[in-house]
Amino acid sequence: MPVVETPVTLTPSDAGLTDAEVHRIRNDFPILGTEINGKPLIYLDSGATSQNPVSVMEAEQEFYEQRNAAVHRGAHTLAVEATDAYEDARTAVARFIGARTSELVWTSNATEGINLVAYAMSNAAAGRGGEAARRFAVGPGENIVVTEMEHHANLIPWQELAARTGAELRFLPVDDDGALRLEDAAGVITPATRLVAFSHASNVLGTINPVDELVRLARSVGALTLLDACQSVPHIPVDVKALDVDFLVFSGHKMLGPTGIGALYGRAELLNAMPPFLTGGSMITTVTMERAEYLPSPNRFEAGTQRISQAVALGAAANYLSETGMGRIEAWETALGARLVEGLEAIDGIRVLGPRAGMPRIGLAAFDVDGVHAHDVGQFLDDRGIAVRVGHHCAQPLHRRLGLTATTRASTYLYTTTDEVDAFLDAAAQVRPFFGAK
Amino acid sequence: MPVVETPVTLTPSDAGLTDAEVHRIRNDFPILGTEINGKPLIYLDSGATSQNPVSVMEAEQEFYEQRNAAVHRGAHTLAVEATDAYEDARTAVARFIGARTSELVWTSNATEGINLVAYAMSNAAAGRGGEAARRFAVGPGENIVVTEMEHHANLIPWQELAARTGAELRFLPVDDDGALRLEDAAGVITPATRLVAFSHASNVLGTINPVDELVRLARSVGALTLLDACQSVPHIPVDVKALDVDFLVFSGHKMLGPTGIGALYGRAELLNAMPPFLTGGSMITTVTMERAEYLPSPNRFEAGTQRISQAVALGAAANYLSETGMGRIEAWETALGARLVEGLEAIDGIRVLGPRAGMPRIGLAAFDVDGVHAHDVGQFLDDRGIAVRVGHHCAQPLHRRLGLTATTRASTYLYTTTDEVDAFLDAAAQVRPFFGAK
Amino acid sequence: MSTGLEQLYQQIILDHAKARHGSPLQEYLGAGRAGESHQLNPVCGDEITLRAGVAEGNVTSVTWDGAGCAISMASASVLTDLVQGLPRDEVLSLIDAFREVLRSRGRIEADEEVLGDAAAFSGVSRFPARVKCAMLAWVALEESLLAANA
Amino acid sequence: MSTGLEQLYQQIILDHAKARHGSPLQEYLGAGRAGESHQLNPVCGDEITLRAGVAEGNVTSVTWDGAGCAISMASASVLTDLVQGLPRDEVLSLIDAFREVLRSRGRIEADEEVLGDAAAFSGVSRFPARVKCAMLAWVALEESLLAANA
Ligand SMILES: Cc1ncc(COP(=O)(O)O)c(C=O)c1O
Ligand SMILES: Cc1ncc(COP(=O)(O)O)c(C=O)c1O
Ligand code: FES
Ligand code: FES
Repeated sequence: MPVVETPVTLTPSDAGLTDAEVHRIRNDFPILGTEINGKPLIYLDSGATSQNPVSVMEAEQEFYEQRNAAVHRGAHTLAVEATDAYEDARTAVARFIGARTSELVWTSNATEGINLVAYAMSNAAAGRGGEAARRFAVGPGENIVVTEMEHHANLIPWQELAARTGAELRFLPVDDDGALRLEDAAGVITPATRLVAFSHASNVLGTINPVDELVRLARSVGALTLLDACQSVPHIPVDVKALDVDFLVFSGHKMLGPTGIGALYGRAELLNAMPPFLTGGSMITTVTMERAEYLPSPNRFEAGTQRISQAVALGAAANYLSETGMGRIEAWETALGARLVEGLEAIDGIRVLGPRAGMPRIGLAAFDVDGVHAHDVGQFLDDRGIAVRVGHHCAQPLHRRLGLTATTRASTYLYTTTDEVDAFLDAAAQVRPFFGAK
Repeated sequence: MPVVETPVTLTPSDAGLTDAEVHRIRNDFPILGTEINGKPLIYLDSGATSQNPVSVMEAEQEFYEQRNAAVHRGAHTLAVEATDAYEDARTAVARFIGARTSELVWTSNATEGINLVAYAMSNAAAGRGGEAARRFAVGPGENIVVTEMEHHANLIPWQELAARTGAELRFLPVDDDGALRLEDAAGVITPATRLVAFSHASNVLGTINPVDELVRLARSVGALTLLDACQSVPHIPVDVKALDVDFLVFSGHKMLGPTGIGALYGRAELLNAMPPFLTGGSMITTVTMERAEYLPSPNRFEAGTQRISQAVALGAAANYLSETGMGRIEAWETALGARLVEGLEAIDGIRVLGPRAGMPRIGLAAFDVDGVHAHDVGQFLDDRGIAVRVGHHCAQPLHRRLGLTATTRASTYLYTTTDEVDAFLDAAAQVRPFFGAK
Repeated sequence: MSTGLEQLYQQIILDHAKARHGSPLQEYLGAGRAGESHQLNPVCGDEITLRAGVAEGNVTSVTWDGAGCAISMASASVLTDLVQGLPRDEVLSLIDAFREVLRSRGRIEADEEVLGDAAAFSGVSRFPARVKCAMLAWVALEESLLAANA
Repeated sequence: MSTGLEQLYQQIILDHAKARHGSPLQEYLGAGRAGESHQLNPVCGDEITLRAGVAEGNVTSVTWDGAGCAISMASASVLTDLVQGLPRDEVLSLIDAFREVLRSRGRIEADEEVLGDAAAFSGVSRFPARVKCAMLAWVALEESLLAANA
C-alpha cells in the first residue's frame, strides 16, 4: 500500500480550519506556488477541478515505480501487490462515504457513473438481467424525474434513457431565485416514477438540496434515488447510509485526486441485481461464444483493465481529506462562501445566483455582472492571476430559467485563504469600471 | 506542452534495436531495476500491461504541478494551458497511428472503445441520431461477426448488442492450431452482416490476422470493420489509413502509458454520423430540459471531465515509441518471439499455442505444460523473479477450442533482453521436474 | 494594469463593443443578392446571425444580431465598418488575412494598412480561448458571402 | 530453490496433488444424508464438485471431482483424508480454523495437532492470490455439510 503522508498536524477540533493551518496545507500543493501572468495564482476554480497534494502524486508515482501490473489477472508478485493497492484504495474511498467495499464501483468520472445506471436501466428494459433486473426497467407510461438545476451530466443521460425506452423525463422546477419548488414535487413524482435523480449541492447556486425530503417522496412511490454528489463529497462529510439514497456518484478530480477516475456507490442488493453496462474482460466467470456469466458487484461493472494507479491515488486523496477532517473543511469553506457572497452583493451591478448572504451555501458563488459578459469578467480576473470559471457551468437550463446565458463562478477548497477571497472581491469590484459598464 | 525527453540516442536504422540500446532503454524504466523475491525482476507480462518510462511519469507530474485545470471549459490561463496539453497529446497519439486529430476519441481503455461502438449501434437501432445514423442500426435478420480467437473485450459487447437488438452474433472459427479458418469466411460474412470485429494480433496465439482479406470481405457485403489493435499498436507500426478499417481501438497501459486511458479511432465521416454513447457535459452545444444538441467528433464522445493528465502522459508515451522507432521495436520483438518459441518447443512436455517456430508471430508465446497447471507454472517462475501471465487470458472460447482451460504466457516489449528470455527458458525447463510431472 | 489585458481590450474594442455598428439585423432590400449565416460558439453558447448583401461583386451591406462578449461584439462591429462597399473577393482575402493573424498565437502582426481597425484584434491571438470570439462574425460573413453566391 | 517456493509446495502437497484421495466423485449410498456443492474459482476458472455423506452426526464420506492447480487438488485430497469419520461439528470448526490460517497472510501458524497434514498449507497464506485455491474444496465441504443438514 502506498504510504499516505499525514498532511499537517491539525488540532483535533470540530471548528473550521484556522488560517495558519490552511497556510500549512497549501505547502502540500505545488501548483499553488506558481505564478500566472507574473502574479501569484489565486485558484478559485476548485468546483471545476481541484489541485493535487504531493501525497497523491507520490502514491501514483510509487505505484508505477514499484508495483505496476494488471490487477485481478496475474498470479505473479507484482500483480498481487497491484491488486492489493487497488482494492485497499477501494476500501479507503468506500469508507470515506460510509459505504461497504463491494458497493463502490470505479468509473471514469461522475458522468460515467450516471450513464452506467441509465444504460443498466435500458438494458433491463431490453430484458437483460432477467427477472431480478425487472425493477430497473423503464418504459412507456413510466417516468424519470430530475430537477431544473441539474448539471448536464445528470440530465442528458436521462433524456437519452427516455428516448431509448419511451419513458418520460419530468423535472422539478426551480423558482426565480433558483430554489427547488418542493411544493410542486407531489405533482411531478408519481407512482409511475421509477427513479429520481438530483444533485446534493448545486454547482451553480451553492445550495444543498433537501435530500431527506426528496428521498422520502421517491420512496413513497417506490422510485429509486440517485444523488449527484460531485459538489458535496469533496467538501462536506457525506454518509451514504445516513442519506439513504440508492445510488450516488462523484468524481476524483474534484476531491484532490487525479483526473480519469470517479465512483458510483450503489446499495449492494441493487448492484448485484442490475444488468452490467460495459462488458469485456475481468467482469465475468464463464464465457462461451454465445453468452457470458457475470461476476457480482463491484467487478461486474468494471470491464477491462481498470484505472489502477488513479484508484490508488484517489485512495490517498480520501485519506488526506479524512486526516484533515471533513467537518473542519466544511466549516472553513462555509465561512469562505459567506465571505464571497457578502462581498459580491456589496458590489454595484453584481447579482449573485442562489441564496442571499446569511442563507446556507457551500463555498462557491456564481454571479452576473451587469453589462459585462462573463468571459470578459473571467479574462479580467485572469490577468490578475485569479482563476475562476465562466460560462453556463454545464447547466444551460438553469441559466435560461434565471434569464442568463453565462455567469462567473468563484469556488473554494480547503487550501483557499481569506486573503485570496478578498483579492478576488477587490478585483471583482473593478470589472465594471474597466469595461465602462453603467 | 510537456517536454518529452528523447529516450536514448539510437542509430537511425531499420534493423531491430541492438542489445546495447535495449540496455540503455531499460534505464528509463525504474521498475525494471527492482527485485522480486530477492531476485531481479524479469518482467514478461507486457502483453497484459507495460511499464512506464520516466518521461511519461514526468509528463503527468509536470501537468499536475504546473497546468492542472479542467479543459475546454475555462477561459483562465491554466485552463488554456491544460487544454493545449490535452489536445497536443491527442494530435501526437492520432499521428502515431496515422489518424487525423478529430478521428481520435479518448476512452478508458480498449474495452470501453468497443462498448462505445456497440452502444452507439444499439442507440442507432433505437432511432437515436436520426436518418444519418441508420447505417449503424442493427436488428433481427442482421448479424455481427467476430472470430473465435477474440479477447472477451471484443466478444461480450457484441453478444450484448445482439441480445439488446435481436441481431445475431456469428463467428469465424479457428482450426486446431488456432489459425482463422478464412475458407469459412464467405459463409459467415453475408450481406446481412453489419459489422466485422476482429483482433489485429492475438494476445494468446501471437498471430497477426490478415486484415486486408477480412476488410475486403466485410466491404464486399457493405459491413463496417472494427479492429482490436491492443496487441499491435504498442508493438508494430500501425497506420489506420493503410489498414483501411472503419474503427480501431487500443489501450494506453499496454504502450508505456498510464492506466485509465485508451483510444478509439473512427473514420471522421462515421464518427460524425454516429449517435453519442456517454452523455453529459462538454459534448453538447445547446441543452434544454427536453433535449440536447451534440458536438462533432471527438468531443461528441467525450462526456464529462476527461482523463486529462492520462492523455498528456499517453502523448508522451507515443512520442517515446516514435522516437525509438516502431519498425525497430517490431524487429527486436519479432526476434524475441522467435527465440521464445524455439526455446519452448525444445522443452519436453511443453506445447506452444499458435504458429510453430519459424512462422510469423509477435513477441509473445502462450504455452501448456503437460501435467502442471498454469498457475503452478506461474508461481514457480515468480519465485525466480519472472513475471508471466497465467489463466485464460480473457479468451475462454479460444482455450476451450484448443482443449485447454489455462495456459502460461510470456510476452516481451522493447525493454526485454535476450538474457531475460533465456533465463525464462531455463526456468521453464525446470517446471516439470520440480512438480514431478511425467 | 498589465500590458496583456490592455493589448487585448484596446480602447477601440471597448468602444465598438458598445457601439455595435451593423446591429440589429435587417432585411436586405438592395440590389443583387443577400446571404445569411448563423454561427454558434460552442465554448460559451454565444451566437451571431449575420446577413450580407452583394451587388455587382461588391459587399453592399452587412447587418447582424448577436449576443456575446466584448471581443465578439466589437469584432462584428469593426468588421461591418471595414467591409462595406469593398469588392467581395477582397473581403474574402481580408477574412483569410484576419484568420491567419488570429491563429498565429502572436507570431503574426496584423497589417494595419490592410485590416484597418481590425488590426486592434492582433492581441487576441495570444489568448487562444478567445480566438473564436473574434472570429465569430468573420466566419458568419464568409458563409454569408458564399451563400449569396450560391 | 528459495524457501518461499518450498514452503508453498511442500512435498506432501506435491504428493497429494497426484494422489487425489477422494476423487472421483461418487454416489453416496451410505446411511444418513448427503450434501453436494459446486465451487468455481473465478480467478482461474477452476472448479470442484464435492459430495459429503453425514450419518448420525458424523462425516462418513467425502468424494469429489475437480480440475485445478496442485494446491487446490492437494487441498481437496488432504481434506478428504482429514475429515472422514469425524463429527460434523468438529469438521465445521476445522474449516473455520483452516480459513483463519489461510487468511492470516502468514501471521497465524497452523496447529498441526488440529489440522494434521492440512497444516502444510500454512505457507499458502503468504500468497494471497493462491488462498482461494487452497480454500476451494473446504468451502465446497462446508456447503455440502450445510446442504446435508437442510
Ligand atoms: C487483444 C486484446 N483485446 C482487448 C484487450 C482489453 O484491453 P483493456 O483491458 O485495456 O481494455 C486486451 C488486453 O487485455 C487484449 O490483449
Ligand atoms: C454537480 C455536478 N454534477 C456533475 C458534474 C460532472 O462531473 P464530471 O465532469 O467529473 O463527470 C459536475 C462537475 O463538472 C458537477 O459539478
Ligand atoms: S465568450 Fe462567447 S463569443 Fe466570446
Ligand atoms: S489456480 Fe485455479 S484453483 Fe488454483
